[in-house]
Amino acid sequence: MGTQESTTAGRTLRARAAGLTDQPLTLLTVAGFWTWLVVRWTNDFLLDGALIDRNTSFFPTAPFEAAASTLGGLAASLGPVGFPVGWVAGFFEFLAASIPYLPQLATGVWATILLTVLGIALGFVIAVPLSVARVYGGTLTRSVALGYTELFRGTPLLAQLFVLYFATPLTTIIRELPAVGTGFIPAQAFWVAVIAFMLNSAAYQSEYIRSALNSVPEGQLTAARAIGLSKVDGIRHVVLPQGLRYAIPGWSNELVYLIKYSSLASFITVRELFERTDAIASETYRYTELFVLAGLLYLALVLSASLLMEYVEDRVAIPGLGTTSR
Amino acid sequence: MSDPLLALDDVYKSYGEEQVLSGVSFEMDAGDVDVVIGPSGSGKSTMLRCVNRLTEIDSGDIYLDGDCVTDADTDVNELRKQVGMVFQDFNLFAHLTALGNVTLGLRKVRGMDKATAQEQGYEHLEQVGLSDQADSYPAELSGGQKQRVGIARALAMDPKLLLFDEPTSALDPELVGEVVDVMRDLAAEGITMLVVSHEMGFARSAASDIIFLDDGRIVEHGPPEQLFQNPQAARTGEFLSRLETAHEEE
Amino acid sequence: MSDPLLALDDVYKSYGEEQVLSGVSFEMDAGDVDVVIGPSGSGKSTMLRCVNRLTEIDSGDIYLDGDCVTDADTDVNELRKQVGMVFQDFNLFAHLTALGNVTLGLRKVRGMDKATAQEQGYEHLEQVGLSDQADSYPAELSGGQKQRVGIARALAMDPKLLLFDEPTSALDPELVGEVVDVMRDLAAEGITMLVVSHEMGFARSAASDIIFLDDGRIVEHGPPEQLFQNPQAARTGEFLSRLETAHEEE
Amino acid sequence: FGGGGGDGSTEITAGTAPGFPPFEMKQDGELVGFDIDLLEAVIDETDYTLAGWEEYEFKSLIPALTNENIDVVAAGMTINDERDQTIDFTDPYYSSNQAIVVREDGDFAPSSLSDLAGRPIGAQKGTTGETTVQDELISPGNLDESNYNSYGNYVLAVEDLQNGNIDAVVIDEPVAQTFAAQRPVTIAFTYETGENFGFGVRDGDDEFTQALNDGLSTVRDGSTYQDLTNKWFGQQ
Amino acid sequence: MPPLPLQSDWAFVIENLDLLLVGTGVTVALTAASILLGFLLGFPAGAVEVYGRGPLKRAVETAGVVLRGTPLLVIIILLFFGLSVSSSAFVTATIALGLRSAAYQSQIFRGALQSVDEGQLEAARAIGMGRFQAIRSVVVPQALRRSVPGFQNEFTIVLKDTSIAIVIGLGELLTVGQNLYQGGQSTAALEIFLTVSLIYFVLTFVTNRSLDRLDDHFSIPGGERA
Ligand SMILES: Nc1ncnc2c1ncn2[C@@H]1O[C@H](COP(=O)(O)OP(=O)(O)OP(=O)(O)O)[C@@H](O)[C@H]1O
Ligand SMILES: Nc1ncnc2c1ncn2[C@@H]1O[C@H](COP(=O)(O)OP(=O)(O)OP(=O)(O)O)[C@@H](O)[C@H]1O
Ligand SMILES: [Mg+2]
Ligand SMILES: [Mg+2]
Repeated sequence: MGTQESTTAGRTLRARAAGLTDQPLTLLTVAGFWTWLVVRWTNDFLLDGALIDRNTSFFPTAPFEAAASTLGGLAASLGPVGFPVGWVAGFFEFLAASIPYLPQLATGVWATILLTVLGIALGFVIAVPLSVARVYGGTLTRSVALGYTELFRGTPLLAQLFVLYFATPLTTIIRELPAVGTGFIPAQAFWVAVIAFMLNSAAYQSEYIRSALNSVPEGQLTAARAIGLSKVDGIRHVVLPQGLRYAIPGWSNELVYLIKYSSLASFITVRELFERTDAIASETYRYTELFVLAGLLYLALVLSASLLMEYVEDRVAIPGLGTTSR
Repeated sequence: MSDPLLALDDVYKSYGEEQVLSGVSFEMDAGDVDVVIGPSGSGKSTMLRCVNRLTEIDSGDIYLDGDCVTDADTDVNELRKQVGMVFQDFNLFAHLTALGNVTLGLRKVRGMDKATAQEQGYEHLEQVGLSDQADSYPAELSGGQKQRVGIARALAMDPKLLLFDEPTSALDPELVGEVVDVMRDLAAEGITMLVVSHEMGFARSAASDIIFLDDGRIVEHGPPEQLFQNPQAARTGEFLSRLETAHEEE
Repeated sequence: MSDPLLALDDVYKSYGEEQVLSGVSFEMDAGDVDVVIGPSGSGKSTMLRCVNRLTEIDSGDIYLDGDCVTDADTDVNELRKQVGMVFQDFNLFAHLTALGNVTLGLRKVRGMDKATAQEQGYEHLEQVGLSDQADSYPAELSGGQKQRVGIARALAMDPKLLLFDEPTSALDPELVGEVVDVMRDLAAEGITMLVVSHEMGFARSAASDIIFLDDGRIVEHGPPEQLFQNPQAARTGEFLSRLETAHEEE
Repeated sequence: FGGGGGDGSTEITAGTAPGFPPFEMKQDGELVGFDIDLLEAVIDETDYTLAGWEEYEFKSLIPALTNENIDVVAAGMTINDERDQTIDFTDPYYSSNQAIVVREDGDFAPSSLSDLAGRPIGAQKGTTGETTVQDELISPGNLDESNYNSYGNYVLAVEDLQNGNIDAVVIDEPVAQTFAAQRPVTIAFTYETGENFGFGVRDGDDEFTQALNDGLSTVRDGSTYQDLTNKWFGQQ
Repeated sequence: MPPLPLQSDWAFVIENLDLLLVGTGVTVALTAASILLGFLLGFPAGAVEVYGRGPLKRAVETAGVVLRGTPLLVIIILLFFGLSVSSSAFVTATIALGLRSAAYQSQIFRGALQSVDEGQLEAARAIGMGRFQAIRSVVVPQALRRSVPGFQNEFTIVLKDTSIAIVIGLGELLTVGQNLYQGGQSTAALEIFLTVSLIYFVLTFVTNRSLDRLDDHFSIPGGERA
């Protein structure tokens, strides 16, 4: 399978998003997005709603409603040429309609981020040994690692979530653990989702890392062994530090995937961004506004991740190693 | 006299069907500089790699300082601490600075603390005239500088023996000189070196012995004067004459 | 006498700040074989590419068979049908067989039906001695064979003029001969060729004129005997002498 | 698709959300249940013909109806004000209350909604059960929002109850009775909401609504309604 | 511990295998239709990103970023309940999966087009081909071959993501599986999901191997494997 190729595709893909992140407008949007989130979370989680009530938006709807109706009237009076004004009016209408839901969605964004970050970080811990086993392992470890990867890449994430939640005793076990579901520690469904994302993402991450390890020249390990490092130490101190840098572009891609696929956790009752949106929509029937809004929030998350990974890549860049994004 | 520092005794090695080394035997004493020459594919690299067991031999024995190092129970990592190696295409650790390349072995193999390792690392970079490039990454160095870091890295482990596999053949002609100069200095300091190289200038002026390998066998082995002026085997003369014309043109 | 087949008149070309061609003028008649030599970066490739307008000139005129081809309203595709080009690194269409490479232009540009195109294609492969490799893909051919397909591809369009940009410099030394032989045959057949090449053997035996380009200017232009035996400009002599030593070594 | 608007076209498409036994569920790949039989019987009494059934998640039914993907909803849907703002309902065809279902062998035996405070509980997304939890427990502050799980489907909720992930499910009474019969769960108490089920129709589809109401009363007046009740609720 | 729904009920699964196979058919049809739509839109989009300029190029790029940055779940729901592009769940799912796939396929093709050596285009121009024709006869055939591995990945991604169509009630494989154990006749959840997963696994495996074959078949002799 074209893993090498998919890494390249990943790289170009992310470079695309990076192209957008070069634009000051995008940077500004992402900065605004995070300011809002952080203030919102601080108010809701830490200050217990001290600044503003938990369910009240920071932004008033009235001005937008007013703008929308004024512009709507204007568009109507302009007749057929009024359609651009009509669009702007529609945009304000959209803003006015979505603002009341922002506080609840911000809570969903928090769960989405937590889910993604934990999933990818824990997945990474599994992915590294998996990929090393694929590249340097013996027949047995290699086939175990391959079997794992094929299994998780060959079945839908949704099916994995379902099996783990409804068809295994996982929830029972996690539920019995101390502290789960108390205070700010989420209940078992969230942790089952984390486990699913961890297992699934590990399979994908290991593929990216594997092809990156393969692109470290063989001579590097030979040279490491020649100064007396054992094979394991040579891999640890020489091959991995290089391979992981090569893996960053593909890995960033996986991060973006995970942000989006975290929405599937709603199927097992995790109250992340999609679930929140869906819940509000099924009460209010404002599907279009809410899901456009959710789409924009996801997009902001994805752009943030691209920016972050670009920064990480710059930070760990070493002259002559891997692809520097610029 | 004491034991030779390195002795190969009837070493055989094949890859599948292909016999690469066929009964190679020779000895070298501490302080010797032996230069191995021979046509492409004659087994020079293989012979070198057998000495520090990057390649395992099929039969025969290799002794380092009197100890048989080809026993199954030899600790290869221990052996490799005593036998440094310099590669044709440098193989510098691409993610580490020059200093990092030199100190990695000191820290992770010799277990030195960072400060001591860096101090020693600097000394070795000094030895190859590169202390001012300590913080440069491999990609920022010229070929000659890379190879000098490669030499410093090998020296840092304080080996009994240094192996060089065509250390200058990946270099642009104008950069060969700086590396050869460093090797000449090392020879003068009495470091034992086994060098695969066709740098005839170096061989003439620094080699104790020249070993001519052809098709996995040592065809001729003797001091440079003898080999160059008065080769015993017809094959040696032929090879040398081709070497001369090729290199004169540079 | 009739018009020259190709005439460059005071051609200028720059890339940004860099002046690459500075007032190049020369003429060649039908049947001529002109060889362009000059140091790297002197503008040889650029000059060639200007002729079939792969590169656009800044000022001056280029005439093919009496028509000014650098007019804005010249159909470049029409022009390129009349001026074939052979590239340094072949640029064979990787997804087509040798025959496919030769016939693509015939079919898609000349609009021939498949059978006729293949018939003609075979003839051109024959002309470069490759009719037995018609069904091989580029990756299955040696460098020399690739370049001969490249020549056949250019010939197939039945051009008035063939441009060659260092057709042998990407080839292993032992493969140069077969390509030079084909070019010599073409010259003998009376095909007009403008060749950038430092193959002095070819230049001596086949060139009508040698053009020495340096820093975007034609420094000297004349028959090979004159240029080689009695160069007018000091710069020419110097360049030629460096060329001789470099090539003798091969 | 069905233009239930009534202008000549009489083919209509019905929508439901299986997984709500005995009202609607899938058996052997077939859609069956009280709602299914009843609506088909009602439509038989009208000039309309049923083109077929579409299956959705419960919460998707109203959007599907307003988007004209379907023309009528038969999914044990309670008539309430919120829904009435978006769609219309036929006359009630069934009365139900909310049952609070717990594990049979569990030691948790609530007897009123206030006993549920602080317990993890579940309901199906977009149902009256969810509204009850919202209005009676979460809004007054008796239940932390994080203790409420909302499911796409009752079966998943009951599954999770059996798994022990939640301690109670708020669910329509007849459905609860079916589950209690089939699974190791039991009805702890019933919360009187006096709610009525109706068929959902598009706002303004008055002609069609009227036809359905007429059909419904015909069916109720005859023996069909009783037969169906016996068939689907009889075995309790 | 409370009882787990783990009663082994393979018999139930086997009884209903025909239903699962029908769901598999829907899944396969949905995958095929979506990939096709993705190709029809994605290939030109990729070409526009490489060879286009101006507002068209920017529009295509932005649409791509938006589609790639939004979860499929959101796209499907929005198309179905928000914009109501079609009353048919199958059509909506095809459009959602197809649009998103187009956004990814455009990147695959963009990369492949860019990876074809510039000399190829130049050589084609040098024998008198127009730009469009040179791209069509020389660059595209090579780029298509090179995009096979990326395409292969995309294929499996779409195949697996068809399961998300469960939200709009499309009777694909996962929906059928879910309905089976929610029908009240059996609680064989684990058995059903394992079977469903196995079917997906077989589908992806078979798809991948067939695409490998296809790749071999179209690969250029002696040339790099696509
Ligand atoms: N890992 C290997 N597997 C199989 N064959 C090998 C391997 N390493 C070397 N050989 C073969 O052994 C023979 C000797 O190789 P070796 O590299 O020792 O030659 P050499 O004298 O160093 O040549 P050169 O001057 O080209 O470096 C060659 O024919 C080579 O193909
Ligand atoms: N597309 C381009 N953009 C910018 N500069 C260019 C371009 N093509 C050529 N040049 C510059 O123009 C000068 C002449 O290049 P040209 O390729 O014509 O030289 P040349 O004589 O063919 O050299 P060589 O022998 O190395 O092929 C060089 O300095 C080169 O860097
Ligand atoms: Mg060698
Ligand atoms: Mg050139």
